[in-house]
Amino acid sequence: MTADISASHSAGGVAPDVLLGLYEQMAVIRGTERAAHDLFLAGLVKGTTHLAAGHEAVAVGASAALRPDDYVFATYRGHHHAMARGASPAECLAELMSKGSGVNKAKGGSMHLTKASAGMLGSYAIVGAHLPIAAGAAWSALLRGTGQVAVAFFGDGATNIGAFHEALNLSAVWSLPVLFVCENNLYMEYTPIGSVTAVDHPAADRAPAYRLPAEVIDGNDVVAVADAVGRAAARARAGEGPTVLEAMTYRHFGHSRTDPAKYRPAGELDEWLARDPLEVASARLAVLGVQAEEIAAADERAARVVAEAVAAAKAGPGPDPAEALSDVWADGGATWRT
Amino acid sequence: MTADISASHSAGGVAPDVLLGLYEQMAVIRGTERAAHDLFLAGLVKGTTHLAAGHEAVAVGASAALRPDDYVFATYRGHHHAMARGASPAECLAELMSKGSGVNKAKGGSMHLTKASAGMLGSYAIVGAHLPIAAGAAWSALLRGTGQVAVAFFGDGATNIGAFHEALNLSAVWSLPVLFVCENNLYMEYTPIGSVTAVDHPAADRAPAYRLPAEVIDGNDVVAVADAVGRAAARARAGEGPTVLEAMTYRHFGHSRTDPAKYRPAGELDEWLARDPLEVASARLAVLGVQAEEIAAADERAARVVAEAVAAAKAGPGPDPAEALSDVWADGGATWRT
Amino acid sequence: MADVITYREAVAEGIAREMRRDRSVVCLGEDIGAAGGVFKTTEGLFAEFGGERVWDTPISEQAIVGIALGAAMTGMRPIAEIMFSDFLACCWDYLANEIPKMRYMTGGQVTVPLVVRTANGGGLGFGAQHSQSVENWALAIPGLKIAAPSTPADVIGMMAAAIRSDDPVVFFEHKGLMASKGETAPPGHVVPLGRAAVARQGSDATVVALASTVPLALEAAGQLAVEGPSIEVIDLRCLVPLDMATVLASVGRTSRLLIVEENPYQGGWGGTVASIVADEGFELLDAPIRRIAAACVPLPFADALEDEVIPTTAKVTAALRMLLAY
Amino acid sequence: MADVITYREAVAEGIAREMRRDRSVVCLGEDIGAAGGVFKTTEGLFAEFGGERVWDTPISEQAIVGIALGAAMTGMRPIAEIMFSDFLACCWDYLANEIPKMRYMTGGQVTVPLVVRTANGGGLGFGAQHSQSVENWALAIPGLKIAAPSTPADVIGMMAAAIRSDDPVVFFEHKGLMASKGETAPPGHVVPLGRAAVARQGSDATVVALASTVPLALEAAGQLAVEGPSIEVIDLRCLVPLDMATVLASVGRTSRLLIVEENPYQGGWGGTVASIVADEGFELLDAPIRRIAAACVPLPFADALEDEVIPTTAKVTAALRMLLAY
Ligand SMILES: Cc1ncc(C[n+]2csc(CCOP(=O)(O)OP(=O)(O)O)c2C)c(N)n1
Ligand SMILES: Cc1ncc(C[n+]2csc(CCOP(=O)(O)OP(=O)(O)O)c2C)c(N)n1
Ligand SMILES: [Mg+2]
Ligand SMILES: [Mg+2]
Repeated sequence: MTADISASHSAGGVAPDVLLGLYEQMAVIRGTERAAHDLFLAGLVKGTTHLAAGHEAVAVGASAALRPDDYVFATYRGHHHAMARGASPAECLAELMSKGSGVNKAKGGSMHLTKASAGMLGSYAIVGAHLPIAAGAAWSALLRGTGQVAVAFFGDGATNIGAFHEALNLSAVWSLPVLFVCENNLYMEYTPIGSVTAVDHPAADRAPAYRLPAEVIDGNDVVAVADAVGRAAARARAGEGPTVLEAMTYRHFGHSRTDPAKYRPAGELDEWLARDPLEVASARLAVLGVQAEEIAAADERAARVVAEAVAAAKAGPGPDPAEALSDVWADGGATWRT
Repeated sequence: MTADISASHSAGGVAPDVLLGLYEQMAVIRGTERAAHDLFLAGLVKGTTHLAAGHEAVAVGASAALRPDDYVFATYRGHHHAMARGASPAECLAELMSKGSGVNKAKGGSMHLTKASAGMLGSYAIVGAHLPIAAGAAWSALLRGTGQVAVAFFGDGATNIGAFHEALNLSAVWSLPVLFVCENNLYMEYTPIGSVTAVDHPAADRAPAYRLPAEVIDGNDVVAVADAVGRAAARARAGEGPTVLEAMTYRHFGHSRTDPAKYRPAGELDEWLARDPLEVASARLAVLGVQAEEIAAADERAARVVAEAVAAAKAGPGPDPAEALSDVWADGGATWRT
Repeated sequence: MADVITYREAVAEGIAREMRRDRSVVCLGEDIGAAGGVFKTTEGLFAEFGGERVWDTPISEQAIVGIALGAAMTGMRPIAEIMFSDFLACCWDYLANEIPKMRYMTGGQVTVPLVVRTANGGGLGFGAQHSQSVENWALAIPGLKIAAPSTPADVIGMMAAAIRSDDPVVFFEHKGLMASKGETAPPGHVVPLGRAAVARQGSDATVVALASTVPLALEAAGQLAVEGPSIEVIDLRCLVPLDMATVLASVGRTSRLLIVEENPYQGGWGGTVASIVADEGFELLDAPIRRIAAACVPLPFADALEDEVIPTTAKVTAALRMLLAY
Repeated sequence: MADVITYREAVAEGIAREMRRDRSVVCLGEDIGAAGGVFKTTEGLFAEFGGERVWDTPISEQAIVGIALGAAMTGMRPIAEIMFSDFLACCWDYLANEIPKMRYMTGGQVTVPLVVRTANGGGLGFGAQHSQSVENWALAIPGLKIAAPSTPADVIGMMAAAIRSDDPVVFFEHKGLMASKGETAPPGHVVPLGRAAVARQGSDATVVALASTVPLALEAAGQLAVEGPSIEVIDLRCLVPLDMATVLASVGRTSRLLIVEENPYQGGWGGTVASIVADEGFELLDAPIRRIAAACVPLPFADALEDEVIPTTAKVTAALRMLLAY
């Protein structure tokens, strides 16, 4: 798919079938997030969740523009990235449901979904911490001469923590093949980002402080995201260093768990729902001549995938208690003394 | 002196006697730094020193423009700030020489000179750590409504650490009365700052990332420093928030201890010696009509002060061993258990 | 009977009482204002005291505690919230190198009356980066006072002591206890830092516990009491000052010591307590000193796995049985 | 006789040996390149391996270890230098929350073969923020291996083991030992992590020491030997894996244990060692377990004050005399 979209771009537009595929991917993610929400309310998901419904276009658009061997680093709000990179909805939901069949063997949980075999190198629950780590994967790619890029996705709130600053400066100085993609959804938890940040675009407006190129993009338009990420990745692979992208988007649910998001001004959610990434893609599909039935069929396929994933996750085994004491060390164990 | 210099500025120039006073202050600091260097070589100063010879104009110029109740925070290279704010050369040298008569009772050492009674709230040896602390003093001034400002002096190297970023953003958002004054001496230890920083002016070029005003100033011209600090302090007191100043300067000695500074390109030191803050001030004095004899007299007075300080510091008592176990807690003690 | 209050409510109540009596007390942290904090432990403060005294911050842990330090040095009594104690790692330089050393390295010139509050501990399925019990991190740093209350009344009383303290205090609020209820504290209630509480008297063995492990120890003691053995439970309440007098006196009576900690065994605070008893209380002991602590692994997500790792009543009971049988 | 080498030189030698055999080993840190590091512990590496493998960084401790982590996850074996161990506090999130938990919380998907090297310890008059011994900070974090060699040969052998380890290792190089000399290590010398060394055999008491306190313990043992008592000195070499088998076996022979640590008593690593012995070795003991550690204060600047705070040979000797007289 990667090759397809870039090809279609250079051809001056996205091929309808490619875009329909992206649409379906987003629909699967949306459905899985809804399912996660329902499962949480039903008491089947413990701990916490941070749902990415609304953010799908960022993950799917970026993944479409990346190589399979590229590296992706996400936050605790990372279900969409895990799935966009190839973790199955079933193994993600199983992880949320504390199943041994979870993608992290129920040792990580919602905030730490990881699919290393697909280059999805983790979800990080300490805000901003993964930006230097992503830079490190990029450094490694440079040292090994593989042409891989690393992408760090992070929230608007992450732009005020020190690790952001250190990562951007060092990546710029070393000209690392890393993309810093901010998912600006206007809020850090319950606080509007504008009230705690000195600039309007917390990521893009800071890029000049590191002499980096930046772009503010429509994070709800999967094509716009794929396009921008594709260009930034190409620059990175060409040795031209990092790019900062700030994707404007919105989360449909509250911050986490059962947050009712009362801090949002009336009408704001509706405005954004009108620009739902699925709607935006639908509209693009219509323009490209894709029939409503084809879109409905994609919706149905996605719904089926989600339903099967829920069933599979529910049916999964509980974690093996022995797992509690494994995987600390590379030898598989947890022995710290003789 | 504070009032004088601002008055003279608004009058469109510095009064000769005021400038001569600043010159003499700088000469005292220079002499004290030279003495510290010699005492280190003689084995009378233990641990380490980071001499500020060459940076005098930043400290003296800033102090001249500040109120006595303003707060100053410096780095491990902070002798000049301690003295400019009123710590005596004798108590500073005594501290370096591990004397009980040291300004920190020999518990701090060269890197931690502090004179709280003069608003000199410490020298910090973890790069960048004091920027948020200075912001806190500014916040406190705001909360107490005192009109005080806080000034953080830091090196060019400090601009790449996370605390810099966090401090500037929060200070900007809260519009705190704090000045961030970078002493850009071109090097972080042995590495040219340009080789590890993405922008040319590591402090000033980043101010826009926090929507802060910035100025690059001649850090070897005591008048230029006083002028810029005076204006920034006035803005801060007027509720207009922080300012970033980047003072270009140069250290005459190596980074610390006996560093021969071989990493400097040939001729660089000489170029800067030609712009020695004392020379710059001398030249300005000459223009103002101050006679060479008056300057020589100031030099002599300064030399006498330094000689007396060295003698006094040498004569000071060693530290009371009981001091090792005092001053952890506000009750004066160090008891952590019953 | 006195009013009942939750541990969570006690935090806000404890802060509010001090804010009413001392205008120099101010709060800062992420989402602590109108939102009332993610654990609702600052609920009502913004409404009562306003934005002049309750400040929302960006996600900037270093700035939060750094600013609190600067304010404390210059006449204020700030209370900084670090949302989860795991995030203390993001501002550890301030906790390890700045705050606790300020007074000492300036030769006593500077006083640092601040409180860093933080939600601590596991048991809620928050995973490896949101579940740690890290009082032991603070214990490694001379110059910090360390409070970790286990009851609502102690939360209020120790909060008062912490805020009034002229020394920096790290105040650990246990996430697993937030919903627990207890008597509220009478007006003016202050629990001096550094006094352990004998939460249950007993004569056959001493259990030393802290925060979340206090209810575990009490439950275990209750279970064993049915069978006969009488267990003394000491709630340390603080790690610094550390009330070893109470611990040693108890061991003097019982001759047996079990320490129950939520932090990992390696580097846990119980090591310090055990080593003092193994030295100064050596002759009091009739049995080995036992420690029940978390396994030396990161905290796993699934409840079933987390239970394997952190102390449970069953593990405490089993350890006590072994100790009593020695 | 074998060649003599300083501890400082051994660091660079140990790194160089591994860089020669494995191209995936790369170094990064502040001033480590052409300048050779502020302690000259990377001297010669830049000249031999060039800027492609020895990278100078800005003052960005979080970026340094964060980048090392990302590189380690993707096929490299980075060695990150944190100039003074006190500065680990500036990147503690990576040491506490990221590096050690990565493998576990991903269910074993990710391997983290990295080394964080750092100059540790006091005794040089560098003051409160440049003198701490912080191996105990790392001990509080499951998932980190902890090396702290005391001799040049061990530096080389343990550096080899650390770099070859597929687990993250924090490697403490003691500032006070930098100038000390000892035999160099033969080619291919590897000292497996987690094996303590019996630095001196003895039968009357066991001293457990680490890094700088090893020479103190040996000196004290030497002084006492003149008077008769025979002291066994164990150089732990690592805190994780912790070789308690060697310690317990020694205490089994001597019945007396003194632990000598440079970190403060409160929260010190000796607490963990003592508590294990007080539990598993309880019946072996004929005397209280003693710990000589730093006083619970920040490190003062003046030599005369620093000597009051950190362990000295005199303090070790005095403690041993008391223990032997018990
Ligand atoms: C260092 C740190 N501080 C605070 C938190 C608590 N926290 C979790 S998510 C969050 C808000 C993050 O906002 P943003 O970066 O915009 O991401 P979003 O949740 O909107 O996707 C906060 C404060 C954290 N996880 N890590
Ligand atoms: C967090 C931290 N990292 C590294 C150091 C070691 N160090 C001390 S001074 C220094 C260079 C600082 O350069 P700069 O900020 O330009 O100040 P200058 O010494 O030139 O005045 C370094 C790296 C430190 N003290 N703190
Ligand atoms: Mg956000
Ligand atoms: Mg500099």
